Amino acid sequence: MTKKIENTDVDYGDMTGADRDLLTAALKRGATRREAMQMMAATGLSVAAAGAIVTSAEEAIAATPVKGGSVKMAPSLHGPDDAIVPAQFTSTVDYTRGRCHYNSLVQLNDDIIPQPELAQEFGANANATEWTFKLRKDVTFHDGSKFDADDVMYTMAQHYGDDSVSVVKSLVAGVEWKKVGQYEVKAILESPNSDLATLLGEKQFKIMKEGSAEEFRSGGALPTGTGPYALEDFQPGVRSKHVRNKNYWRDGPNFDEVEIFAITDPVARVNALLSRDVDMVAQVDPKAIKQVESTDGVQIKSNASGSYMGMCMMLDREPGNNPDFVKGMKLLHRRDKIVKSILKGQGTVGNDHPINEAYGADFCADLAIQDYDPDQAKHYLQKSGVTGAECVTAEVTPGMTDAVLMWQRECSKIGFDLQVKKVPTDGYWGSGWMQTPVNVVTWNMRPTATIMLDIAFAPTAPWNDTAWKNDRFGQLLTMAKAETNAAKRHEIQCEMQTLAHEGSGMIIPAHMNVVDGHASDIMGIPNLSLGILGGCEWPEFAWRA
Amino acid sequence: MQAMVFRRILIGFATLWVVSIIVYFGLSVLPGDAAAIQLGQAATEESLAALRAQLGLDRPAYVRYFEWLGNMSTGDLGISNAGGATIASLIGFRLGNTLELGGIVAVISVPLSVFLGLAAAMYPGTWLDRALTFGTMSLVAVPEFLIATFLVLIFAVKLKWMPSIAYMSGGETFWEWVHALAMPILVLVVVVSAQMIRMTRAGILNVMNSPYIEMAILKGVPRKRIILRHALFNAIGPIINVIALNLAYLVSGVVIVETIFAYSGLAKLMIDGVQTRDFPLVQACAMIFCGTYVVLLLIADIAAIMSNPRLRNPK
Amino acid sequence: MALLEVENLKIEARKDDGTPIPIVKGVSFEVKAGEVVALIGESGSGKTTISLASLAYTKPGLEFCGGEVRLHGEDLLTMEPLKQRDLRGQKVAYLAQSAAATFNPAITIGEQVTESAVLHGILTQEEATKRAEELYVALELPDPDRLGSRYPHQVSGGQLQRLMAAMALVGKPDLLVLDEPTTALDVTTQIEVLKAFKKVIREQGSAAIYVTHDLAVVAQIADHIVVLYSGEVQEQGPVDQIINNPSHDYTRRLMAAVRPTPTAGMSDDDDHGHGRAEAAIAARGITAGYGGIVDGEPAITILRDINVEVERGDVVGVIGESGCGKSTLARVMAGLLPSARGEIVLNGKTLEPALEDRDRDELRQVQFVFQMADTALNPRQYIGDILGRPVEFYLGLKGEDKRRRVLELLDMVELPPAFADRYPAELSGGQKQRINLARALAGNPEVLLCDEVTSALDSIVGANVIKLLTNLRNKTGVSFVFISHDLSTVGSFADKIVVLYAGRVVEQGPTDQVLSPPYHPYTRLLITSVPELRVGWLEDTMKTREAAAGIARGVEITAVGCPFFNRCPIAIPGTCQLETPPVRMHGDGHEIACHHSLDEVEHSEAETQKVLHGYEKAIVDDDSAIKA
Amino acid sequence: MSNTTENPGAAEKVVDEIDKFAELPDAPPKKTIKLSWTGKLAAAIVAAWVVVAFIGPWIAPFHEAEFILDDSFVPAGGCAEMLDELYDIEEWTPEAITKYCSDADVTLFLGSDYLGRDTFSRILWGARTTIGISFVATLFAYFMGITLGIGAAVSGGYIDMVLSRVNESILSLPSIMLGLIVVAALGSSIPILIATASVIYATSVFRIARALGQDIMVQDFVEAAHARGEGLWWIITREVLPNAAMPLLTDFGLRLVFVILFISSLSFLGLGVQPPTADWGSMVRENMAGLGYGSYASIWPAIAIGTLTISINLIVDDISAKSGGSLAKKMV
Repeated sequence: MTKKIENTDVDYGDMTGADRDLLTAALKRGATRREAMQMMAATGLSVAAAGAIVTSAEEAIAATPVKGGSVKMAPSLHGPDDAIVPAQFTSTVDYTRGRCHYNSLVQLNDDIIPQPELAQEFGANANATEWTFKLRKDVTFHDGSKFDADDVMYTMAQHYGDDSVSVVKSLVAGVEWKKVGQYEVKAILESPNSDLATLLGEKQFKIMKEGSAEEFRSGGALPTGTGPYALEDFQPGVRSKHVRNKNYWRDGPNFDEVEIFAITDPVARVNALLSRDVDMVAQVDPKAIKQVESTDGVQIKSNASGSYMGMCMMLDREPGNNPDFVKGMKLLHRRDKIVKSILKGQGTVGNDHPINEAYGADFCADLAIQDYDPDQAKHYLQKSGVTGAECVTAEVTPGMTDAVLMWQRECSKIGFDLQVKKVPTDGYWGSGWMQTPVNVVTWNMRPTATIMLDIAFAPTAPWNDTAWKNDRFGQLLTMAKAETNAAKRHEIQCEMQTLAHEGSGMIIPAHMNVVDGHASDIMGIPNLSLGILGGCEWPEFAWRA
Repeated sequence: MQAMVFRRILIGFATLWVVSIIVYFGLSVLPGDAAAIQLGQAATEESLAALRAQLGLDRPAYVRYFEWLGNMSTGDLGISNAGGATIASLIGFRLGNTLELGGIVAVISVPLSVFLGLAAAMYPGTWLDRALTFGTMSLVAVPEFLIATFLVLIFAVKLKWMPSIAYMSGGETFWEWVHALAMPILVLVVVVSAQMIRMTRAGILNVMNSPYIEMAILKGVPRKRIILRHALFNAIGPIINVIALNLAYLVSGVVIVETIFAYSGLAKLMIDGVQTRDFPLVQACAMIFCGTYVVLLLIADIAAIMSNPRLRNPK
Repeated sequence: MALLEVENLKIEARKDDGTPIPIVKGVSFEVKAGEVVALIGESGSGKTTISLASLAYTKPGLEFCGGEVRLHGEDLLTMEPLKQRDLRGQKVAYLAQSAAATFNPAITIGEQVTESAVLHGILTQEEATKRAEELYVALELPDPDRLGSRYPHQVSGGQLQRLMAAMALVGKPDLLVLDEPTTALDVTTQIEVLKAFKKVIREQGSAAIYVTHDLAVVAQIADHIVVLYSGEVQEQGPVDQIINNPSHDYTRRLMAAVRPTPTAGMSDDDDHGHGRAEAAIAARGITAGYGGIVDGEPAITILRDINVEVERGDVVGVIGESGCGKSTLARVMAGLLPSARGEIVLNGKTLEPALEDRDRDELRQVQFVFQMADTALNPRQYIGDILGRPVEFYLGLKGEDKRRRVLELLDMVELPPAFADRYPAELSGGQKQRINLARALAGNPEVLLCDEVTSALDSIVGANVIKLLTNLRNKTGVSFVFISHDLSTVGSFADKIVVLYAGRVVEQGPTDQVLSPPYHPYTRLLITSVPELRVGWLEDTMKTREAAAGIARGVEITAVGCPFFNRCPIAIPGTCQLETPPVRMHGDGHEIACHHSLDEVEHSEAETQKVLHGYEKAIVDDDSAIKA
Repeated sequence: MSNTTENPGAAEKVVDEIDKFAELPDAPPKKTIKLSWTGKLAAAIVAAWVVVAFIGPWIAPFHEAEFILDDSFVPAGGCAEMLDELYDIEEWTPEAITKYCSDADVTLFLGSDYLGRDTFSRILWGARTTIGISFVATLFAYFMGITLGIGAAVSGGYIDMVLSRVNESILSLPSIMLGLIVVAALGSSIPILIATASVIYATSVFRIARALGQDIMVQDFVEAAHARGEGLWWIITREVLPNAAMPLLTDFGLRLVFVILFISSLSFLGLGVQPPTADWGSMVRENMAGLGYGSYASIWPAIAIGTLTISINLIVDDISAKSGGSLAKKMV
């Protein structure tokens, strides 16, 4: 697919969008020129060509942001349940709006390393049981009031207590917050956690003004934040409009105005981008990628991420309690074809554990990819004595159903009867997932491999979605949380990933890229993989050329 | 006549009440409640229980139904289970949107369809009639979303004449507003008119068999007057009825158009409400839809009574 | 040159495969200015089709395929459509059979009456309205000033029929086409409508084509008669010649079917040997109506305190105008409408009021024959099934036995066995009525309740059905309750006549006695209204009857007093409208309900005659004035 | 029998004598249903689709769920050598098709869909699903609607009132909304789709059947049956239903079209027939993304829907809409 990108000075040559973004991401992450050149070579380019590309990419990144203009962004989902209190954020529209309106203590860069935001300095003690956050003193809320530790204490308190409706309650369950001074707070942990700062980069931990949640819930004004844009209009399920915060505590955002409104229908969303009625859209349907790529003035932004689709076989009941059945099923996935046909290349092959390259150093690259071997599968399935099963599926992520159907076809080729029962997504999480013997799941990427494994694979995790209870895995996880030595951590991670790959009932055929679309004149969208359009970090950093 | 109208109004209220029961208990059999849906994948038992308590979902369905019925009768629509906004605030804006879109479509399509329907009936069997008959039949027989998508591809994506979504930031001038809504208006006018043209034509032709039409021909009455004076006045009841049904559809049935054009209307809101198990919201929307239907048909009935001298002036 | 010349007119329908079916097969006749030409024939003779040709119009599905229709020498059939349109309503005007259907229910009468003249630019709206009001007066319509602003449903059928004449005449057409304009009316109403037509036609000096199947009517109004059969002219000539000296067989047959004037002695009054002692069915003190019943009084009372006995093997004729409750009486007897008070006795046994409560054998014994065979036979069942069902239902016959009985029934009503495999739509009106009768006879009933079974039929067909009924009565010994508004039919057939007026029996008794004086005033009105096949009858009758009874008034049902009060020429003000008249006996079983003694009634008749003679003179003067 | 009066006797004599003047039939024989040429064409199209619905899976080159090519939206004429041996073609230009597919084993007559399945095969398979579901749903809708509607018309009173109110209530709610609720509650399987569509459309049938029933119930032949002492069952099945059949049949055609469109609309919202089962409505929907760059993958099933529904409409129009037209043509 040859396509020249007109609106930038970068000549990427014959590169796919994914490669292009990988390169840019690598460079932004601080990869050396040599490393970047190696990456290029790996995609089959000559050294000379690669050199030229890397040079122009570097230049593009160095380009100075332009201030001004307005931008319209369309995520995929909204509704009357759109939240403005961060603890209740559940969707990308909430996250994006939150990024406009609030700040966090820390922000995550493209490599998922926590950086100072409202916390000027932060750090943990040696065994990672106590974290200290020193706050900025020059920050004001949109209403002009001063930001200090009380606001942090208030915000954190939202995640505790029986009546808390926070959706990330469990992530910070063992953490106690203490105000140390007007501009300093401490987090005291029950068990060590070297990733706490990274964790606080999650979108639900945005800081709001003391007392504003109660005021809002009792029918008062919207909660106030310190973010780059002030909220001008917010109508749940309709739109929100944000205008530049002139008193922002740092250099500040580039757009004068940001409008966010969801377009639920995927075709309509892409059409809106194509007709330039919006500047950015989240989650481009894989089917439509070709169409966007072949249209002038718009482009795809694809970031490799650790998000995955999975088929869960519950190990605590029939037929998942039969190891041969599980083994056989894992052998029936043409992972490369799922990536190519269903995800249209916008993804990476999965290896039945939730970690991939996107997690950086924690990924265990040595572990061989699960084979596609129908003969072996047939052998194991016959051995198991199981002749049929029913998979309850929902389109929890684009392509999920198609992947299950491909699985079904492979099963039928070797004479195994896999029934597929598709249910609507809205009731699925309560009635399908973790309830039925064989079901499907999708997880978004988490900030660290440890967090990801902790949420969905720990023996004690409430969301251990194949009921896989491995004590060794649990011990390793505790070790990993406390471990600060990178090499040792990698070793532990590798063992955990191997255990999950071999033992859990989870089939992860593929990880999905985050695939969004935007007008080609929108520059500077970060490459953080934790969510759409650079982990929803674009509002403060993107600009219109 | 008053008695007839009064009876119709009573029947309307009965219908509304039955709808409220059907919808309320229909929803209560759905898997997952508002809390479970809101928390989704992130649900734990404690967080579910907390949210349920906050939303008042821990009480039995019938208790909540009667509570709702009581509040409803005082005009209090309640509070959304999802997000916590008042239903009135959620609905108000969208109802306005829906009525704006429906209103402008009605203003265009009703006169247009009646005119074309009458024209087709006036010249039956001519090319005009055949073209209208076949054209409207084809439009009626093709899924709405296909018509919408085609028109978007042509007018928005290729020609870029009109926006592909009906999005308004607020503060538009009238023409900006019309421009922003051009696509949904176009699609709805096409869809709704096709139906109404057909029914107008059929309604007229239906009375064209009557001896009094033959008498009019034998009196040398010109065709225009036969249609407009002799036939239309007798067919007006069914025609108004079809118009009323289509107007009701414009309020409640345009979910596909709202989806395609990302237009914040009531139908889409109700769908979202079902998906988030937001019972008070769905209930309120259902009441509005049913109420619209009942009121429009009541108006159609009254119009039919008024247009019928037999009912208007009893012997 | 005649006003209208029809020459070798041919009209065809087309079958599905395109083969033509000739409907009118080369008809020629002419209408001179000021002349009334009657087209007479049965349904299917093409008479309406021919009459419409004079408006250059055919019913959909028919087409002109030969001949000429010239008005003032100009061929209408080849005229441009726009000129044809100008012709209609302006030069040629049409009066349809059923005014109730041909008046547009949504438009005021005034607008409809004046529409044509205004549209054709003959008159301005004011002139047209004025002329319409003049016509209302001429047609003796009530309340002419305000009639125009009323809607068709607000006036009676007879008035509508006259309004139709106003509608036709308002544009002063050269030619009027009247298509069976009185067929759907009661005899009493027919007279006044006929009279009005005749008067205005003469006044306006228009020529007219009068389409009908009723020779007696023709004799009153036409100058010239064209007899049609199957789209061909059988005979034509001046009215005297055709009436008094018919030369063609078919014409004679038409004449034979004309209802005779009801007179004493017209019925066959021999004893049929069935014994007269016991009543087969009797109605005792019946009060019935519609709506909820409170204390034996329905919300809307139709019948009040009716006592009628039908003796075994007898035919009891029930007559009266529409709305008098004749059909209701039959429905009460059949149990279709449970009575509010009183009882129905069958062979000495009191029946339950509602048929749901009667047992199958009781139902079998009383059979109801509906008026319209068209609607009374299920169009989706074979004749064999229509007849077979009651055979099976009542007699329990199945298979071959059932089939045999069905064929027997067909034979009984003089239809060929092959009809068992036909659908009702494939039968003619008379044949359908025979099937209707056969179905009622299927279960060997005791009593047949015949509701206006000949009213919807042409005169010839009707006469044949009556003949069939007579035969059946003799063969089967079934008792008949024969309901009709037509006294001559009843008189020729019934052993006993019951005259109903406004839900009460005003007179009943053996046919001969009822048809001979003393008459109840209402009976007299009915008798004199039956047209006679004689030129000049209409004028004669009008002279005698005009003062005798206010015939323009409709039937009004009253709770107290004599219901006929407002139409009765000998009403006693202060008594008749307040007190229920006593029943006076006159000989064997002849009852008359009247405040006058029977002598008074007879005497008053003589008186009226006298009064009438004076009136007659006035009419004659009036007529000569018009002629002058 | 002795006849003393003159006239009836005379009549009898004359009738006997003149046989040639038989009673004339009332009117020209009733016309049977006759289709115009458009109606005949439409009937042929409907018949063809019905045949396809029966034999589609056998004549289709591939299984509806077979992934033939890796490339989505391959234009008509694209090919695959063998199922798993795939070409790696960058763009399916006409040249590429000529080059690769001139002697290929397997040609995709109408191209591939968004997952690289054979559109042609899916249309053939989909005929069964689409027509089958709609037909069965309409049939059930008729069964329910007629039973309840005629039942209400015949029983009247309290039963009629309750049935009518409930019916009106369902009718007053948008059908998509009802479909959504039911499908959300019970999932989207074919039986549930059929049940949902039939309940929703039974409401309209109820109205029609009730009105027809009320009309027919006051007809004389029904009263005749009633007077004979027939039970309700006989009256409904033998007297009322056969006479309601024709208007109901024409309405059946229209209702079938509505059901097809309804199920397509549900598919549009992702609630209709579930993959991999091919259904025309879902096929239009799932391939819509291809429209933007000239793929016909969603046009073909749309044409299939259109030809079927328009044809049914044409037939219905041909049968019923003639009323009034003939007299109207006489207007000047």
